[in-house]
Amino acid sequence: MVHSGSPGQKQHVTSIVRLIAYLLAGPLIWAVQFSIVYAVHTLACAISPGETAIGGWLLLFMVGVTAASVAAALAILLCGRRIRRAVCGGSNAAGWTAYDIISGFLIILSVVAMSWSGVAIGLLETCDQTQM
Amino acid sequence: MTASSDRRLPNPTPRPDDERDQLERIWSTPKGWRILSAVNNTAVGVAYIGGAFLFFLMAGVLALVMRTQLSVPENQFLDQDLYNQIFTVHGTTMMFLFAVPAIEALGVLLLPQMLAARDLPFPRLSAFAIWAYMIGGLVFFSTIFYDLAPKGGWFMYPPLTLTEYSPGHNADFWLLGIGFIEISAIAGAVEIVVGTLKTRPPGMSLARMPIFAWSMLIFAGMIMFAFPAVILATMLLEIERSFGWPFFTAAKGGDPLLWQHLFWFFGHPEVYIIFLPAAGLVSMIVPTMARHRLVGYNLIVVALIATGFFSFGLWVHHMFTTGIPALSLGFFSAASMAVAIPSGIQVFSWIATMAAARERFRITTASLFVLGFLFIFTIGGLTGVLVALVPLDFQLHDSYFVVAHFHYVLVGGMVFPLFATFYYWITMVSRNQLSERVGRWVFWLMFLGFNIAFLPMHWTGLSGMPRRIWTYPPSLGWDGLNMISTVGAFILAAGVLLFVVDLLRRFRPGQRENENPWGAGTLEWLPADVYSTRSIPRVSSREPLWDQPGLAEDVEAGHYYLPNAPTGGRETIVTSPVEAEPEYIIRMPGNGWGHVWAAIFTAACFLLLTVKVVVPALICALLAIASCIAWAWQLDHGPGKEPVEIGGGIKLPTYMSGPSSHSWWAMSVLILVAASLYVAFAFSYLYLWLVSPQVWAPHGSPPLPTPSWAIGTALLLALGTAIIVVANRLLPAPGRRDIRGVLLLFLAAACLAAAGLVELFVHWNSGLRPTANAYGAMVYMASALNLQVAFAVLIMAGFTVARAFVGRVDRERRVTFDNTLMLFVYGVAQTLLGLILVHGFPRAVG
Amino acid sequence: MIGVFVRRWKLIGLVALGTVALLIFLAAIFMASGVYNVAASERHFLVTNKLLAFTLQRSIETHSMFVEVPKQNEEDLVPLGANHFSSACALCHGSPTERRNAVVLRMLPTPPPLKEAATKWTPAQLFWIVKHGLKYTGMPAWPGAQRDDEVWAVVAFLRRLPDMDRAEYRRLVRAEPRTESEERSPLVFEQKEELPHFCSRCHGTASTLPASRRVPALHGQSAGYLKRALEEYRNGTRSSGFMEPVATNLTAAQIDSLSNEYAERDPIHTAPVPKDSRSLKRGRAIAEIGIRESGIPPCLACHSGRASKQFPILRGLSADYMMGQLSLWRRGLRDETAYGAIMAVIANRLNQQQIRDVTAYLESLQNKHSADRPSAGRGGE
Amino acid sequence: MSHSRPTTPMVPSLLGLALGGCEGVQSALSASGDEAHDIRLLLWIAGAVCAATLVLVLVFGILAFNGSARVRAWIARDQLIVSGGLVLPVVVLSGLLAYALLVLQAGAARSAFAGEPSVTIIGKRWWWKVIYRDSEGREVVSANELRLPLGQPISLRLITDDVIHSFWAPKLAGKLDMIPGRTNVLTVQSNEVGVSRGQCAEYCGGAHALMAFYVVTLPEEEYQAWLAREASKALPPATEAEKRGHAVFVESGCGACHTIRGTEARGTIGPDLTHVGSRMSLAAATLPNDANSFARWITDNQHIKPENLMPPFRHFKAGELDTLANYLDSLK
Repeated sequence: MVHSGSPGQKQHVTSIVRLIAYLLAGPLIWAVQFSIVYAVHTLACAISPGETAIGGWLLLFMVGVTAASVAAALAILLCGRRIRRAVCGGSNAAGWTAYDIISGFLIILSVVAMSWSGVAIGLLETCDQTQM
Repeated sequence: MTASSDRRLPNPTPRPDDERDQLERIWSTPKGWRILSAVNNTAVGVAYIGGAFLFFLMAGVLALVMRTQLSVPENQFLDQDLYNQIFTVHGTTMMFLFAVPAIEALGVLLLPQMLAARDLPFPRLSAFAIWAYMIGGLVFFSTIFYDLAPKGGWFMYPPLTLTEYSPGHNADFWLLGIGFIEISAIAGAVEIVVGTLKTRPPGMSLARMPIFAWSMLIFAGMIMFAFPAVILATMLLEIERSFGWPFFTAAKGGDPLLWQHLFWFFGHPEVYIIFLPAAGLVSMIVPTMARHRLVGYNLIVVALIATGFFSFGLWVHHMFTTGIPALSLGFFSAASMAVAIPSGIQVFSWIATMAAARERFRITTASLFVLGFLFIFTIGGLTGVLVALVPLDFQLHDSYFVVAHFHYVLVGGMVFPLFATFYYWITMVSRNQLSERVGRWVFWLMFLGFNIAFLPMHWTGLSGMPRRIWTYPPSLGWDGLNMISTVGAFILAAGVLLFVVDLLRRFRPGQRENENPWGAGTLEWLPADVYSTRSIPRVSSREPLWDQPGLAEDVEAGHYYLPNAPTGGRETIVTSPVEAEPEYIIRMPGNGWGHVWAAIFTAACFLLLTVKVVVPALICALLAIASCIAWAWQLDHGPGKEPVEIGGGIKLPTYMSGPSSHSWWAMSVLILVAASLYVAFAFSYLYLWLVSPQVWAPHGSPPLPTPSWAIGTALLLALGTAIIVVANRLLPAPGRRDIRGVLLLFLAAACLAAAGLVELFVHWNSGLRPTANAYGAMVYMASALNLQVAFAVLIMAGFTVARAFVGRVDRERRVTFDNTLMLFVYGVAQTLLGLILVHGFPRAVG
Repeated sequence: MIGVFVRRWKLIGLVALGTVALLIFLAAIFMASGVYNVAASERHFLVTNKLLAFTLQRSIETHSMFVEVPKQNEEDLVPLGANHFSSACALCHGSPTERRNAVVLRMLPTPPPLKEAATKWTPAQLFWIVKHGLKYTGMPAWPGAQRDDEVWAVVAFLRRLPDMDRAEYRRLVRAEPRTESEERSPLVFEQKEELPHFCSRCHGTASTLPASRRVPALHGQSAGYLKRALEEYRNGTRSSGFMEPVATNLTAAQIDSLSNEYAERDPIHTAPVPKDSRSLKRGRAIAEIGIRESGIPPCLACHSGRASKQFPILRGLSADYMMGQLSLWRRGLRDETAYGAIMAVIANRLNQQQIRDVTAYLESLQNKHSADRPSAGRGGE
Repeated sequence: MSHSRPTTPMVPSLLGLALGGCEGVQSALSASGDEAHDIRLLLWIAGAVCAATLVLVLVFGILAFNGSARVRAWIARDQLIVSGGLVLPVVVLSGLLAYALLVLQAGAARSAFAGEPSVTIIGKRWWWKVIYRDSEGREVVSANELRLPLGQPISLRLITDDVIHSFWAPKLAGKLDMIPGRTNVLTVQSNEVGVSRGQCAEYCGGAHALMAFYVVTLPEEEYQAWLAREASKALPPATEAEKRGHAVFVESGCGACHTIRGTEARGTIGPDLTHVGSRMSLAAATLPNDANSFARWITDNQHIKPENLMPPFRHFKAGELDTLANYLDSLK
């Protein structure tokens, strides 16, 4: 993209995009995990409903994705400020900023949400078509 | 002003006398019937909220009519057909014509004031959306009076709404009504995203934004991703109704559940789209009434963002009883649980803030409505948890329990905060406040009436009464409960009526006399006039009026930024999105007629299409496009003026292109909307394949055209991209006229359109027909969506050519060129994705 | 000049008002006095004549602007129009074989001969006149409410009239009287074997087809149905500008004997018309098994002749006639009677394609007497 | 709007009495089926938890407003928000979610135990076609009523002929939709002899409100006896009057849409009438089942249930309608 205007403007755009990415890290991981698990499960069950062998692999896959996502989210939570400095640049090395708090709590909420979908995976048959 | 001098104000010296007059002249609202041409947020915002409230009243009357019918079993007050129309119109009006527009209206009205901006960055766009919504909404609502109203429910499930089961135009009117709200919602989203990110006052970093601004930002973000799904769904439904492309017909490989997926992917976030801003309003009122900053500001932001996100993961919880695999239900049940937590955070934040009150939490009518909201919404949220438990939902779904639940959520979560807003912010637009004495009556009538009406419905539903039934037999245990609900509904209505009477008595358009009657801390309570605040302050906290003494006087005296109108027109300061440092002066269009005509002709076009009067509809479409062009012609002022001084030694340019400019941001938002529409389409395509792979090429349909066609189309797109790179280089230096560059731009646009047409041609030649099966319909739909973008690019390119002819496009004055270019690049990307989907996917799986 | 008006506007206004008041007063006196002569023997003044003619002309032109001329087979409509013309219009307007009655000639205005009507008026205008009649002229409006299809038959005839010679007209209206009695009173028939000549002019005889494909052949039709139909025409619950005038004066006994007469006849054997066999197959499915998904029951369940005698037998009826009747149902013109109400619901569920298919199929079946047809729907493709 | 139109009658209180204190006959709270039982327990527990939460919020709200300065200061902290708004919900909701999913899984296990569906229910606008498969694999067509043997899990195959419907018998189980192009299976088990009522729960246009049905639970032997009778052909008309009624039925073309097994009436558009006289109701639990209702339905069905597919038959001569109605009523 070509632009005139002040030289710093591209940084402004990237700075907000980076900030948003940092703030939304948790929910974004949740979204990816949710989409993968739901899509793969739906696809597998549509292709071969009632296949127990697939069921086993499917279960393993979904548990793996969920666990990996939770781990990734927790990793960001633990080294959040360092990551923010890397991603967003920025000063404020000392102390938690509002952005750190927001990002951190969003990760916690996302971890809860992902764990709950893990609970569902653990408690329910994979491709059971019938209701109750 | 002694205090101010030592705080190093940007413009410490007294301002010239005539500045205020100049501002007043520039921002003046036209008189008489010319007020229709007004674009200032204070003028059109009032019309917007007034229109939305009118729809609330009308849909409320329909609710009373329904409650009257249901008061006793076997009632003959309404007949079946009319009842079905009424509940459809009630739901549709409340959701689409009242709730979303009311929120947007508050955004238009309050946001600029809270951000101390002179106006939102695209005033005419707001005005256009408002007029289109008013015309379309009124026509839609009036169908109830001549038996043309839709009767498929506000959710319009096919196949009930396909021509076979809903002949006539009734269902089309629903599509018309929602079409307008789609337009105005997208326009609003553009406006609000750019407004909150780019027109904040200097110093108001994201972390200092008022909670309402946060909630509106998230609201707009959600619209960007939720509305495209329903836009696509309505397109598909109307195309199937009109031309018989079988997207939803199971016999031809379509699936009625596709509609439910698309509709609820929009419909569930929609609830939060309505609720979040209302919660944002509450987060503004509670601290004021407590005279204490919001406890847990950051957590509230967390709650807003989390709700906005998780709400996209619950759409299937409207489909728990459709028989999809249990594990899927489990996922969505889990996500539904997750969305409950943020609400808990907000509730406890408000409670904590109340507890933190200096002295004691003040009880005004506004705070009564907030407390009422807290009570009702908490119940609604908790019953929401019950509904989210899958087995429970098997019993509760589509019963009166759900009716009770979502009225608790929506009336509690949105209507009560709205009334609090009326009482709290009325002085923004009226010289008088509403009566606090009458207000108590209004509140208690509404609060008691509401609970009397809807609390029993939980039991009605558990006793087995389904929704959407116009009559019921006696002695099933529902009679008494229904009668109580009806009585409650009338009490609630009495409260609303009392409010309307008080409003009519006390409302006097104009500015308030007491600038800050509640002693609030945010910028909307600065002294203001039609031009908003006299000067734009630099803020250093979340509640500047509490933390920066003398702010109001200094702002009013013009000691802060931009106390005058240096460009001689409407303008405001654009700041950087994160830290809010001044970047440039945006020059905004004033009053005009182009957008009004565009709205009228758009409305006329949709209406005529609804009743299948095609030729006049096309003429209106052309006139609408012409009006848009006339309106857009006046924009893009060009650099023209030298940078201007806004105070504090800051000199800002008055023109900007590229990633800092508001138009670049608006275009980006629009492209995101288009992209999520196309993602929704890709989902639909894959979904239908999953449901009926047997109709997919090459087995169930004519074989795909040879790959060389797809490669050729891709090459055409590449050619267009190459051309546009050259075009960019050929733009003339400022002040010179050279149209070679823009002509190449047009050529590139033509390549894009040609790529779309080639696709159509080869599929037609392969013998595939859109009416044959769902696969054919999807293939042609891909082209339809691509051509739609190509058509927009062509028009924009033509517009750019026209401007280049008169020397209004060059290397600096290039916003028009850039916008076209951006949409072109997006169009190329979308068309390529379409090629992969249509040519690649069937080969990969076949 | 203009200045005068401006200065004196009050005076001018008063004078104008006074003049109007005076004229109204004089007119009132004139009417009250009874001086005006309404005698038909007195011709109009020339100027009155011209004004009336002009008004009439303009009224017809304006009102017929919104008439849409349907596309249809006019050839088939002409005989139908001719027969109605000969019984209902010719008395006043004359025909190629009859001159206008002397009594009629003393009417004011005198009904014009219609030989050249089609050159003077467009089809839309003719339609409007025939349908709505003309005030103060003695020209009646169409008797069968909203039966535009019938009006168009008369229009088709009128359009043919300019080139029509006596022989052709005679052929069209089958004006070959067989017996004296029929000449005298067309509806009285004395010999049991013969059907009344008047009915057969349109509905055909034992050896000839009906005058038009829009007219049902009645031979072998169920007596109960024929009786009901005539009664419905007579009491106005079934609307037709052709049949209502005919049925008005029938006695119950006449209706009975007419119905029985027709019912006992052998159906006319029509030469098979070449048809689209796929269409026939679809039509057969509808007629014999219906379309369950659309809630369309099989036609022959009721219309084979084995069910109630009140239901018409549809085998061998002309497809055009059946399509015409179905379109009347779909337009809501035949649901007044209890029987009509049954069919109205079903007719509305059929689409155009299905109507074409099923009527074509039903026509292709040869109607024999129901008694010797044990099962529905066998036979003739 | 309420001028002299005939009122839409529902099942009258007489039948209600026969049902034994009809309140609750369609209530999820008076469960008689396995699934409904499980759900009701879940409802009570989850409801109690929610009620407790509401009380908690109210207490905090009142304290925030009216408490002493110390209490208010204690409330006005970020910690409260985190513990009340985050920790508490996570704990409570985790428990509820797990419990609900276990209930769901238990239901799935039950349905696996039930085996192949033996009853097919087809949703129509606006009635239910019910097809039983007896032990010999024969199909027995009936309508607007579901009969179940006591205490046995029965799988119902749910499909639709037109738009989306939803099968809901609250005393038995939760609802499950009938969706074009799909087959859903619902397993129910009724543990109480008696009659309950169900209704279409998904809005299906027009007369959606008048699309109900009865569920009759019978002891196993009675059920088998009933099924055998239902599978048999219709009783031939016994009396002279019934014979005349049958003749009127045939003459009026009723067989184009309705089947009476054992006669030449083989229509499939409307409900099977072979044993219509033995059902609990007419017109999908809209009218009581007696001769008078038959007569009213035949002549006036468009007022009783607007937009239904049946044409009005009002042409009968004196006496004809009564004989027809009595004949239909005799089809036990």
